[in-house]
Amino acid sequence: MARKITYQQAINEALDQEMSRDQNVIVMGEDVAGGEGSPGEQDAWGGVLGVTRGLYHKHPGRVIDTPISESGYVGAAVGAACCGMRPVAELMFVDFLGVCFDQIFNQAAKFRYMFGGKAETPVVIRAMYGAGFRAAAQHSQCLYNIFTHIPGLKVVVPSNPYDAKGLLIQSIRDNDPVIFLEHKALYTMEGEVPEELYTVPFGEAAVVREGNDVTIVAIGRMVQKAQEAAAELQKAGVQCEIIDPRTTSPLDTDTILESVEKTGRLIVVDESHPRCSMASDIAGLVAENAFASLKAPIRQITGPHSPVPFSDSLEELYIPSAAKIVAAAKSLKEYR
Amino acid sequence: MARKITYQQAINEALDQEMSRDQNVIVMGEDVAGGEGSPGEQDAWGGVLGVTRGLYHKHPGRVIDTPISESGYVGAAVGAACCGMRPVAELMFVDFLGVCFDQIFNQAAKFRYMFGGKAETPVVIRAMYGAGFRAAAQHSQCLYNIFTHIPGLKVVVPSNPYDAKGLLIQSIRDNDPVIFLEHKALYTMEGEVPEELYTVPFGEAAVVREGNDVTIVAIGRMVQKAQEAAAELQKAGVQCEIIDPRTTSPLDTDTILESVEKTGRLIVVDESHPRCSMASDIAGLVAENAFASLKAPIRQITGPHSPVPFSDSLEELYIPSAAKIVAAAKSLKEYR
Amino acid sequence: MTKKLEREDLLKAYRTMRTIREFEERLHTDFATGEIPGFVHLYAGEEASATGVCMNLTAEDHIASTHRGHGHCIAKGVDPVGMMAEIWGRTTGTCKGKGGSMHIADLSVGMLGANGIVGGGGPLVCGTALAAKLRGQPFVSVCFFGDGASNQGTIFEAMNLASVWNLPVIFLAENNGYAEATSSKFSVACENIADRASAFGMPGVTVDGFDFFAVYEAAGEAIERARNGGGPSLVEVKLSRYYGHFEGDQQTYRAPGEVQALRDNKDCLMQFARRVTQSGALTQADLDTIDAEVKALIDGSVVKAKSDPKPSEADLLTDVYVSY
Amino acid sequence: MTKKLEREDLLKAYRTMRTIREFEERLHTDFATGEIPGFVHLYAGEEASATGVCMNLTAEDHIASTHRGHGHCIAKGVDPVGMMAEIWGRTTGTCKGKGGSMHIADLSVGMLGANGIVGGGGPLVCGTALAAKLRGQPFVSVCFFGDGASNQGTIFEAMNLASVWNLPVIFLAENNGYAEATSSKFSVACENIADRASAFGMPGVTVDGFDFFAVYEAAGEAIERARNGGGPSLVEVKLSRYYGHFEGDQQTYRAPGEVQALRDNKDCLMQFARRVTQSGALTQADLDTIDAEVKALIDGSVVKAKSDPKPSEADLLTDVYVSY
Ligand SMILES: Cc1ncc(C[n+]2csc(CCOP(=O)(O)OP(=O)(O)O)c2C)c(N)n1
Ligand SMILES: Cc1ncc(C[n+]2csc(CCOP(=O)(O)OP(=O)(O)O)c2C)c(N)n1
Ligand SMILES: [Mg+2]
Ligand SMILES: [Mg+2]
Repeated sequence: MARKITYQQAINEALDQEMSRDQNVIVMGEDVAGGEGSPGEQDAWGGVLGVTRGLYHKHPGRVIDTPISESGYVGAAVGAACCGMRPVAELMFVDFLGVCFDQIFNQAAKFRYMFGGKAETPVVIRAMYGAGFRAAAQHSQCLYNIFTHIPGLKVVVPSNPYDAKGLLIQSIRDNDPVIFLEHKALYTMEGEVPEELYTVPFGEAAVVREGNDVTIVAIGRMVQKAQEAAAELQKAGVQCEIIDPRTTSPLDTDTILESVEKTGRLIVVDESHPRCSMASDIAGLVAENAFASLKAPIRQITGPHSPVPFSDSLEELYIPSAAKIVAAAKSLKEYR
Repeated sequence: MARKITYQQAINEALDQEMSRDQNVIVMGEDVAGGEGSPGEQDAWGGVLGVTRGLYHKHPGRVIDTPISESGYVGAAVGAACCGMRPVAELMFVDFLGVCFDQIFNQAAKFRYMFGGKAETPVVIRAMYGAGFRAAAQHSQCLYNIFTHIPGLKVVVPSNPYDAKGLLIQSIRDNDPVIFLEHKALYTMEGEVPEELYTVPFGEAAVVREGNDVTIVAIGRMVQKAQEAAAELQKAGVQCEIIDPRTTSPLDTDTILESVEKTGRLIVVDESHPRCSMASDIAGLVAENAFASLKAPIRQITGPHSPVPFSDSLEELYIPSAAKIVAAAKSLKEYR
Repeated sequence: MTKKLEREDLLKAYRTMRTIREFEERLHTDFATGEIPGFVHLYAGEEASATGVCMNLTAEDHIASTHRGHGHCIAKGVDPVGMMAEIWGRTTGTCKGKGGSMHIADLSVGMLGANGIVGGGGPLVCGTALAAKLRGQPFVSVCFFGDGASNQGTIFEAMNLASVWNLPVIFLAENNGYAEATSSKFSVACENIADRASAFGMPGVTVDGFDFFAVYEAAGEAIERARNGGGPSLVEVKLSRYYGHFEGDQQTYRAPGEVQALRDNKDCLMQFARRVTQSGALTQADLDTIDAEVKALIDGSVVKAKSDPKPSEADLLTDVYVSY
Repeated sequence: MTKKLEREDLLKAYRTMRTIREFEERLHTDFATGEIPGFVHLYAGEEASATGVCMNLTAEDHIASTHRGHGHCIAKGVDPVGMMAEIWGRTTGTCKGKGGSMHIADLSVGMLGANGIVGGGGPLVCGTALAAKLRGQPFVSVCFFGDGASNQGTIFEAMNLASVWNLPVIFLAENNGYAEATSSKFSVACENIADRASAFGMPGVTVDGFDFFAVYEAAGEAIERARNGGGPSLVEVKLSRYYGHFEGDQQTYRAPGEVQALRDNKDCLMQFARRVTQSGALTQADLDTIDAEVKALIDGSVVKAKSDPKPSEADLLTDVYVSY
């Protein structure tokens, strides 16, 4: 598997291959079909950053532009899923959940339970998240915490091209509603990705790096930061184990707990705001279930309790840095 | 202060007195003015459960009915707050946040920061939350976690009539956007409430009961369950300290940490779903900042990771019980 | 032209309306005893709407309903016995006791669910209609919603979306004059809800919702157009609910005598009975037989519901996901 | 009748339009160098809309804007020097560098903010208008929104709410034919956005958005009506953006030559200049003077922005709350 493609290409390829395999898979969203009704080139766009580009011509009629009516079309995706389609709806920026959240959390997420198990809602909602684009407070949020809180949803946060493809294919084939979140700063990341179809299962964390001193659980793009930090820490004699949960719901609690049982120290790195976050979620998990193994306080490294600032000078301070992870790991190692 | 009134009356009184004091205070929501345009009795309703009843006649023109357009009127409240009004918008059930969340979390919550400190948005959004009414999955959620996650919002969860009045007055006078959550099962709770105006400050937890063995932090209605459990535990020789944070954002971290430093044991009781919850938030706080004092794992007692079921038989199992708290406290006390 | 109603159709229509009425009247009585849990929003008085619409539909067509969903469910073919058990919170209920009155659904008969969220159904039917369209199937979808819901953003968005995508959707506005205690004269900024159709490039019509035949015809026309690729329509039916917004509501916001006058002069069952017996299409005996059968059915459903088991701890965490 | 435009008014209108144009052209040039951070949505081509509307407003009136907000800001009186600094992410910016292009706001001149959420402004202006109404003040509020935004639930809800509450709000639809790459012919299910007014019981009108005078008159009429308690209106202006949805967009979805033809034949500044010089109301020298002054202003703003400081760590956590 020597072929390298980007995270963005991996997502496009997963959509393309799944659409070819299963006629029930459809893609809908704003400009995903390139701009319906416009007089110029067809498929001019492919969503705002071009992720779906090319699908329009390959899968006629199944790549569908929408008006700017997120409740309308996300709900339509949910409804279509109820009768056996496998819609992939693009929400562009996850920050826009506020105009369509009801259809996700009160409708899609709850149907199966409320209806006594008599519904399946295999819808996928793709959205971009994360800071780093100088896109300011309404286009830079993480918000996976909010989805993770909601029973009935599954939440996927791939950190690399391989996982992006395999997890997206799994998302489409999965019979529950899935929120698939793509960090915009990862779109250009390259990695080895098999050409064939494959799935990465939900609820199975990746142990990205093994080590005995400190466990670092990192979400999405933060896996990169953790790797930078681990390389640095290696030089200082601190061996990090890095765990990428890949899905925040379901969460692979076993892999996390086993690692902390080995290392006795935990850092959680989560780009989102700190309160009621994945960082606290995992910290709480470990404080309850691996307490006896803990040799030091659990450290949460997150973005601050503030909106995401615009200016690059502030945004760089906002995003959790490798340096912060390094400092935390060292202090944990030295903790007595 | 011998007068006893209910939680619901305390809320009504706070609104009434604040409206009398400050002409900028207005109340808006569905049926809060009793049913605009209807031919029968005026002020027939006062919101769906009658909480605002009577205000309509006392404060002519300032108790305002709305169409069923939550984005519209919640956003209007936000806009009015931007020019100095102090609107109290009623969202009826907090479960409806999904149809108006954008106006809350991307608009109201972020204005001040995005605008470089040049805006104040003193809006209050009142909503009912919680299980116990056989109201099923779309009318029984807690969701304070979601608001707590969002920087720029303050989140208030009064557990008794005294706090309900004082915290609501504080909410109205506060210059930031406040989410004021009323547990529907507490509306009939009676308690001593002063007739005069008073405020309960944000970010100051109440130590509801003192004890040396186990700290129980309980949110909203769960304070009652903790008290039941503590009485039971007392008999078994376990002394509980119960902390009611009263506001989840800001959170009085000092009081919680000091208590755990004393007891060495922590249970968090949170009616909401477990993932990315207040339970995990407080567990994470303590695991990071009072680690050295901990003598036992931190226990989280929450509703399960499932929607709220309808049938009373299931809903009773769903809601965290005093019995679960008792069992957890005993096991912590015995933990070696 | 909508299909002419034969004897069998008329019997079915009457049976459906009577079943809804009996179901709701019985719930009204039983609710007063305090035994029925939760919120119950009764449809009594509005039977001609659900029935007139659903008589044009098959099990492959979809409907989305509201908090006031019992009538839509029964008209679409959901089993009233299961519904009653559901409302009583029993494992034998349509949703195994997990949903209750506000969430009764049965996808096997194209019933997408009552909905606790006002306006929630609008987007959903765009999806079921889209599925039919993409698959080349002649199935339509109907979204029932109230006058209050007509002001919810989801409904507006759905109407535009259905039009833009040229979907086989009927937006069926049940204008009963009130949303909770609030008058539709206040909350809807235009004269008739049907006037909003033109804003979304679709035909709109307002009909008398006490008249089964008027509803049947108007909905039938819209449904036929949708089935034939003619796109969405907005159909407004004007009608009234006999009981409060939910059980317990004293309705003091209504004019004194308002409901009684409607019951006496406009009642849909009364009008239907008069018309079919006067025309000779059915006899009073036909109707009496149905009345008796329906009464027995509903009585039986209550007896069964009361004695059926409630769900137990083992059920609490099942069916959150297909797999997790 | 809207106020007759005197010489000073015409000079002001021209200066406003020219300032917007110069501001946007300069951003277009500078963006290409890669120095400007984030997303920038340019308003060039649409100047007559913001200017024609805001010439009818005072600082006590409010406007809500969109992601394409620079023009609305300048027309409402926000200082372009602060705006430029904001877009460059400097502490001297209108929002101290924390907001950027998509969030420029200045409540001191009634500018409620550009908005990163399409349709976000609709509800907000209902609030500012309600405040004015409750206080008995003659202030109006204007919500600018695009053809794409016209399909967002928030806008529909706001139109109904403004009508139901009889608020002094003008819904100002800027129909530039595209939402990102998607045509308004596809996304808006009726012929003109203004056709939607009747669904909300308000007057609606469509005007040529390249013609400052047409916008000024139509908006002026609606604003005067609102000021006098006559309630909300929907005003649609048809116009075009010269640049891509955001900087970087190659606009291949547009017809070849589409923009050039508009620039050559319809440009609002060109039309304005021709009309005022031909009528003798202003001279070419008047306009040239303004052009030179504006150019100097914008040049200066860029020089200043580039040399102004960026915010530092001490600023990261300030102004999240008034107090916490
Ligand atoms: C989004 C949302 N807002 C408010 C409510 C509370 N609520 C339930 S029913 C109802 C009134 C609905 O009125 P209408 O649409 O006219 O239907 P009707 O009850 O008359 O059948 C309201 C406000 C809700 N369930 N969901
Ligand atoms: C709720 C929401 N959905 C989608 C977007 C992404 N978006 C930003 S601008 C835009 C197009 C807006 O089109 P229109 O309203 O016509 O305004 P224009 O850009 O033409 O000025 C879209 C889809 C957004 N910012 N917010
Ligand atoms: Mg109604
Ligand atoms: Mg546009």
